[in-house]
Amino acid sequence: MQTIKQKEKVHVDFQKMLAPAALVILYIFFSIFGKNFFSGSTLVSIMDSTYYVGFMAFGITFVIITGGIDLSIGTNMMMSALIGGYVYNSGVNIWVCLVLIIAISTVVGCINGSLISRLKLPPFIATLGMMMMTQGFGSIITKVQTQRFPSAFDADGGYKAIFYKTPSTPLFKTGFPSGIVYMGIFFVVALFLLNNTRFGRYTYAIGSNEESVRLSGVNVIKWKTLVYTVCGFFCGLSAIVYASTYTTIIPGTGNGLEMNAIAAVIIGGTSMSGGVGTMSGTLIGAFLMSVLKNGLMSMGLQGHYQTFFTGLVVILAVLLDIYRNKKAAEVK
Amino acid sequence: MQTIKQKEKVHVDFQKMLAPAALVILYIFFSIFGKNFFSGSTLVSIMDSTYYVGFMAFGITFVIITGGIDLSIGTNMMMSALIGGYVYNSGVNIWVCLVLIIAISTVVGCINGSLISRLKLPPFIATLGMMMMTQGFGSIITKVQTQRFPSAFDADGGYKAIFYKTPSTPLFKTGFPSGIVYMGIFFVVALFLLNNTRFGRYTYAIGSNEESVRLSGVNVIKWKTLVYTVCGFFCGLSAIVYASTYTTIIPGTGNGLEMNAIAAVIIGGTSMSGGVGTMSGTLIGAFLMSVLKNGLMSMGLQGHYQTFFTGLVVILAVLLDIYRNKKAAEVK
Amino acid sequence: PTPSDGAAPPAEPKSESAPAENGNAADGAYIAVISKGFQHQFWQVVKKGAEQAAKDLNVTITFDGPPTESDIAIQVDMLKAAMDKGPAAICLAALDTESVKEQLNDCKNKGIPVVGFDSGVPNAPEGSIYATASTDNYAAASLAAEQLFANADFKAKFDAATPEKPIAIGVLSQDATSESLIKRTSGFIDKMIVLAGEENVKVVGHDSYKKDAAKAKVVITVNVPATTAAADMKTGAEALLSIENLVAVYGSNENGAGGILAASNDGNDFNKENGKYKDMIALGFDAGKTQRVAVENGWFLGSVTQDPYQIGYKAVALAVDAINGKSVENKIIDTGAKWYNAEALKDPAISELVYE
Amino acid sequence: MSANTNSDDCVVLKMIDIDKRFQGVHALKKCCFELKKGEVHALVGENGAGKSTLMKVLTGIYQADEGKILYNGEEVCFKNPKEAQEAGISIVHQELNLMNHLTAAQNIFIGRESKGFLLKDSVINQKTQQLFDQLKLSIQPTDKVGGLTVGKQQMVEISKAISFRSSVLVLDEPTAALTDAEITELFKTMNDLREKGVTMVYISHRMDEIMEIADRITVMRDGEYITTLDAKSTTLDEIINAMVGRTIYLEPKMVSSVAPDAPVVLEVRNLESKEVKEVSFKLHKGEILGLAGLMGAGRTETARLIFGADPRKGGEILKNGVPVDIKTPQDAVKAGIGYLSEDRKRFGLSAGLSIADNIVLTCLEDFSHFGIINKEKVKKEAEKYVEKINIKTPSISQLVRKLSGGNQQKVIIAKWLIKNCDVLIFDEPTRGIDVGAKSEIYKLMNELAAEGKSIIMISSELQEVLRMSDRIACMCEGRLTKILDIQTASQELIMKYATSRT
Ligand SMILES: Nc1ncnc2c1ncn2[C@@H]1O[C@H](COP(=O)(O)OP(=O)(O)OP(=O)(O)O)[C@@H](O)[C@H]1O
Ligand SMILES: Nc1ncnc2c1ncn2[C@@H]1O[C@H](COP(=O)(O)OP(=O)(O)OP(=O)(O)O)[C@@H](O)[C@H]1O
Ligand SMILES: [Mg+2]
Ligand SMILES: [Mg+2]
Repeated sequence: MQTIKQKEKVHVDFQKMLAPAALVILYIFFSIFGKNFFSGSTLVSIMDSTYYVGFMAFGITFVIITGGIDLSIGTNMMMSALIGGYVYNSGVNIWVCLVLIIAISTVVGCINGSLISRLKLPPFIATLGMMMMTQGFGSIITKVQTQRFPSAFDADGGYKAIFYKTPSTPLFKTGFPSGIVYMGIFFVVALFLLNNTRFGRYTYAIGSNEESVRLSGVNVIKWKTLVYTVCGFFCGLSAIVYASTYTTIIPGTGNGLEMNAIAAVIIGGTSMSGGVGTMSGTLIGAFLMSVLKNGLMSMGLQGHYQTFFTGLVVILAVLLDIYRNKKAAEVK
Repeated sequence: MQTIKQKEKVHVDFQKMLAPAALVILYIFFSIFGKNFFSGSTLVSIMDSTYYVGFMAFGITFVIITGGIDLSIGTNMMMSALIGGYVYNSGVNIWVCLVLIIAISTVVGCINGSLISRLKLPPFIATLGMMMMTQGFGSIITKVQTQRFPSAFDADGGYKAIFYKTPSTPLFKTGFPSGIVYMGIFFVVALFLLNNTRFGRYTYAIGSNEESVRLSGVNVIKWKTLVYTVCGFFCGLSAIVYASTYTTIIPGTGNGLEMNAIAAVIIGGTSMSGGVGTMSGTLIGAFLMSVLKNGLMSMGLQGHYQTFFTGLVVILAVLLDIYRNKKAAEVK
Repeated sequence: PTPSDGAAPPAEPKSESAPAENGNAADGAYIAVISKGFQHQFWQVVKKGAEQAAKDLNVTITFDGPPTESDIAIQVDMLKAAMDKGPAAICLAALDTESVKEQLNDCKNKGIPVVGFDSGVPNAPEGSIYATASTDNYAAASLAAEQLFANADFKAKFDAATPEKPIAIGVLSQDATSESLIKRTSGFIDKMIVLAGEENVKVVGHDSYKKDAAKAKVVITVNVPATTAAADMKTGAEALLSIENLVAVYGSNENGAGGILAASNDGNDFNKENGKYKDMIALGFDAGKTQRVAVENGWFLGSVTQDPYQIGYKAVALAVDAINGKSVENKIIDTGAKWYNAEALKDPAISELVYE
Repeated sequence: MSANTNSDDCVVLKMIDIDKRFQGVHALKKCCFELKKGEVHALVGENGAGKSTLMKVLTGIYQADEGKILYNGEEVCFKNPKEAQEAGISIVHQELNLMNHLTAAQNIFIGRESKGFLLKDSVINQKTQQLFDQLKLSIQPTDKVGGLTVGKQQMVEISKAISFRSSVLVLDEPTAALTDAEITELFKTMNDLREKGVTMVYISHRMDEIMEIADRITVMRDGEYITTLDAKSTTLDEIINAMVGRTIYLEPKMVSSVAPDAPVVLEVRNLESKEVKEVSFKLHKGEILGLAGLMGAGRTETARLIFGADPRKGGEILKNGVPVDIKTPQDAVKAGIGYLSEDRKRFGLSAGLSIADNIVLTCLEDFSHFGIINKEKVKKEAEKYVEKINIKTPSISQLVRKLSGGNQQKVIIAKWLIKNCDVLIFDEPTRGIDVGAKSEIYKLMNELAAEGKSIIMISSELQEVLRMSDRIACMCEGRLTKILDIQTASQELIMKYATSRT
């Protein structure tokens, strides 16, 4: 008994180490072969491009652990940012708009959750429909006009110091990347939610066997709705960091982003069939994709190589996972 | 027993009638309220914009009936067209290029199938990876150059007469829309494949209970690979009609199109959980989306309304389906 | 300066101002060129011009751009990655100025000169842009309106039109978000309003361009399709072509003209003898093979071309100037635009501008 | 018996020293098995003894790690079920393995549709009809399998196996979902086949069936071959001893242990739904009420109605004399009612979670403050229950998936014990559980009743009902036909009321 337990532990550790190891190896690889890759400014660029995908990925990690999917995260995020920007541009205080952004995306998440848990729509279909609807709705509200958030030099630009980057400081000449703090805080929140709360426990339980949870007297409809709502909330956080980082929001965009977030979750080892997954895996998955993106650019390979290699990494990550589990089973 | 059976029959007929009825109602609605909607040229436009989505939808219907998904159809289609165009522009005969297009997309389908059936990757993940890879690969091969196919009046433009539109004839001043014949033929092929062959039977059977099919001594790996291969083949057909209709193929595009095809399949009543679905439902779903698109335009509503309403229709279609089945179950 | 006189790359007059021998500082320097796109022929010619300039002036460049013209985040990330590589200068065609303001500021702080090209970086913060090589899109688009108004067929229909029975003009615009497309659409519309008289023109369709007139003889409909995908552009064009009393249709960039071409059997339907739309006048912007053929055959009345080669060439040349510390008097270098029709294409000077 | 007349020289099949390991489980240890032509050979053993695995090795679903199989004197090694079928060996699996969206005929002839690529459904429909006629089944070949009752589905599976006209037919617990009538028909068919010289392997946990149909009995324990007995000359005790190697808890109940004045804890009046008609009964404190009936009598449905798992059309539920409005399972749990479903895997467990997480799932709110879980408290309580009801596991963080069936069932019981419900509904608590684990669960139920909890026990095994219940409610076609006292109840009486169709 003792030996079996030990072996299992080694196996788990190995599993946990693989994604971080891949991240480190990639980083070293690009540091050697990329142009000027090993530098503070590249590191900041990597973080910058991780933020908004990262928040969406945190949110959808809950959903995927329940065995569901949310295709609407990208367009939900963009729509909230669009409407927020629209309201801001019609003269409302920027902080009110940021709160509004979160409110909108949370409501969309809640609608998704209700369609799925209460009206029993399959998640793929409900969120596919919602993806199209949010994309269209953002355009309708803004009359297909690009929305601009205040930039750092504008009077209202102060919010960027919190969500993206502080003004220039003696230590950080181009400003301290405060976005990493913002993301760090909500990573811890997500981690805590998933591992230490009833919400998190029910998330895993529903993913493992929903009917058994229902027959245990748990209000599955409520908790499942909440899972999608939390996912929507994280889309709102993502929308804020997106607005801070990129300032300009274009109507009709956002679809396709969900696939990046899902790819990060998958690379992080969360299973699409539910019940299994970690938040730290997702974080690493998101960073891995950013390192890949910035690294390939530093090697002079254009955007499409990044698309290609991300696809390859997704497939390899899961193949490795399958192979590893098989191997581990054989050893036992 | 007798009465139950009869009721069931009425129910099935009702179910079969709903999607066509919705199509007809929408068409009449737009004919009344749309500007110049009820005309031969609009009808041709509707057909034109159905072709390429239709072929993809036919292909993915097989996949969805097995309970799988193929996210790579849009990018696979574009990549095949891109490479075909690239080879054409480097001087190869157009017909050879068309065959090449089909070959490429079929191979991609086959790779998808092998990843899924042989290496046991979940379909969502395998085809998500493949979606990114094909998109990137098309750009890499063509060096991100737009590829142009010969237009109708070029020396090589003759192929358009078969796949898209004939030159002007006495009866059809703007040319006979031969694309509808091309699509019609392959609709019948798809219909026949699904309903009258062992391939079709195994498609349903795998979607219903894969393990049972395997235990019955059927080579599930082979047939499942074949399902994705056939889906790839239909992407090739789609690529040809796309090239004929739009002449210009832009690298880096194609993702997002899969969602239109999937929406058509869902509107057509095929279940995402496998085992259930019809080819004619898919055909109607594809036309319904085109009618919606052209109809909203004719009412002066711009593109983003179309996105919104397509999403709404997807959700309503499935809600109705759920409600109807519940109702029918109660009657029984 | 007329754009046609500099069409042949080696004879580029501006390059005299940056000869390699007195520009040692720039020798072998690395310049990052970030465009708005990559896939269209237009950008390929820009790239060709930039590469030729790099060769002539002995610098190295990388040329990159986002997959579509709405991928702002991707362009910003590209710009950041380019800055991280420590280039001597950056050439930038911004999708949206606001989104890159901070990066421009960083460039300024780091001392990396930025040169705008194509639509440039309009409204950039003071001093962050060294110079811009671009087309005056607003003026270029008004060329199309002038040509349409000068057309005899159109004039006859315009004169015959009444507020009760107005004539219609369709405008297909790829999107309503990028500066250059807004200029090209509004340049056309505004010129039309000036020519036809303010009281005679009403603009409908898209909210950005809406204009009401009580007794309009001309109704301009602007259509912005759902996405920039070819299929949606075609549907948008078809919607325009089915408007009652439509006399003319204008596509405000290569993709817009492409939509009209796709909806008209590659332009054949505008065939003046027996085409389905033989009474309609089609106008485009930019070039590309199909469009060129349509113009050559007289199916399209004509089109406006920019000089993408010069845009690319001058952008890099300006960047080299910036590295060498030269000062420029004129911050905006117009690379020119020309109207071309079947007649004009016979002139090699113009024909060269119209890429395939 | 034909099997006994020419005994030794007619060995059709011999499995010698078969060894098979799964991840960490040594499922078969040098196991042997022998079949003679034309016999019905019962294979018995506790849960997890390796019966199904042995048969799966035989039919090519698994490959043996070691050992050899001699079939008609030649060594064979089937790589897949198809090869076995072609050689004349087919199997009816323990779990239903049908394609619900396909018709009966399409299910039966899956993989054998036609030689070519095109289908001819009329041919297979005709063949299927013949098959059904032979088995006296009232199923249409064109019926969608998903719409059939579980019993009929099982018969479709059996028809499918028979349709191969195999010389060896393996039936792995075929009767688990059949009605008595169907079992009778099945046994008739098996006798017919035996006459035709077909050799059959019959796996079941129901000893009475085995005594009725089998010629010889092979007993397995822990993956090992124990012995082969002749059915005619052995006793039940002998078999059970061989199976478990220990005596078990078998005392039947003679008198009700409930005090006559015990208060009524639960009362249902006129429960109505699609499957249930006007069901009313009372449940007293400390009572075990057996719910007997044939498959599909509506017992599970009644339980699910009380528990709020399915929508109720009419009727009232009173808890301690007060009407309670139960619409969802959480209402029922709030009212102190717990339900252990008949299908552990589908409804009972979150197999991917640990034992501790499963145990506390019903009352997570008691282990958390403002939604934050007190992990220490969870650990302590879970360990307490693991010890109390003797769940065999290395640790409470073990995934439930890795436990054996009996231990899984105990986890479910622990789940409801921790919730401290005073009414517990056990639906088929011992289905598919071996004799040893069964007796432990019986003991547990009696202890619970003694503590003052009230239990409704649904069971299809009459002996079990008679052994455990204080009163027995009989159901037939959705109606509650009779409530019997334990003193008066007998197998015959129960069957009478379980079949008193209106
Ligand atoms: N696919 C598998 N993977 C891992 N372990 C398995 C697998 N199949 C069976 N086992 C294990 O092998 C052992 C024998 O199982 P088997 O199903 O053969 O028992 P059985 O005698 O048929 O029991 P039951 O009466 O419950 O059907 C058990 O411990 C079981 O957990
Ligand atoms: N999910 C379902 N869908 C359709 N019919 C069902 C369903 N569940 C049960 N039934 C049917 O309802 C009737 C009552 O079934 P129920 O399960 O309550 O019977 P039971 O007495 O508990 O029998 P069992 O021993 O099979 O559990 C049966 O005819 C059964 O086939
Ligand atoms: Mg078994
Ligand atoms: Mg039951």
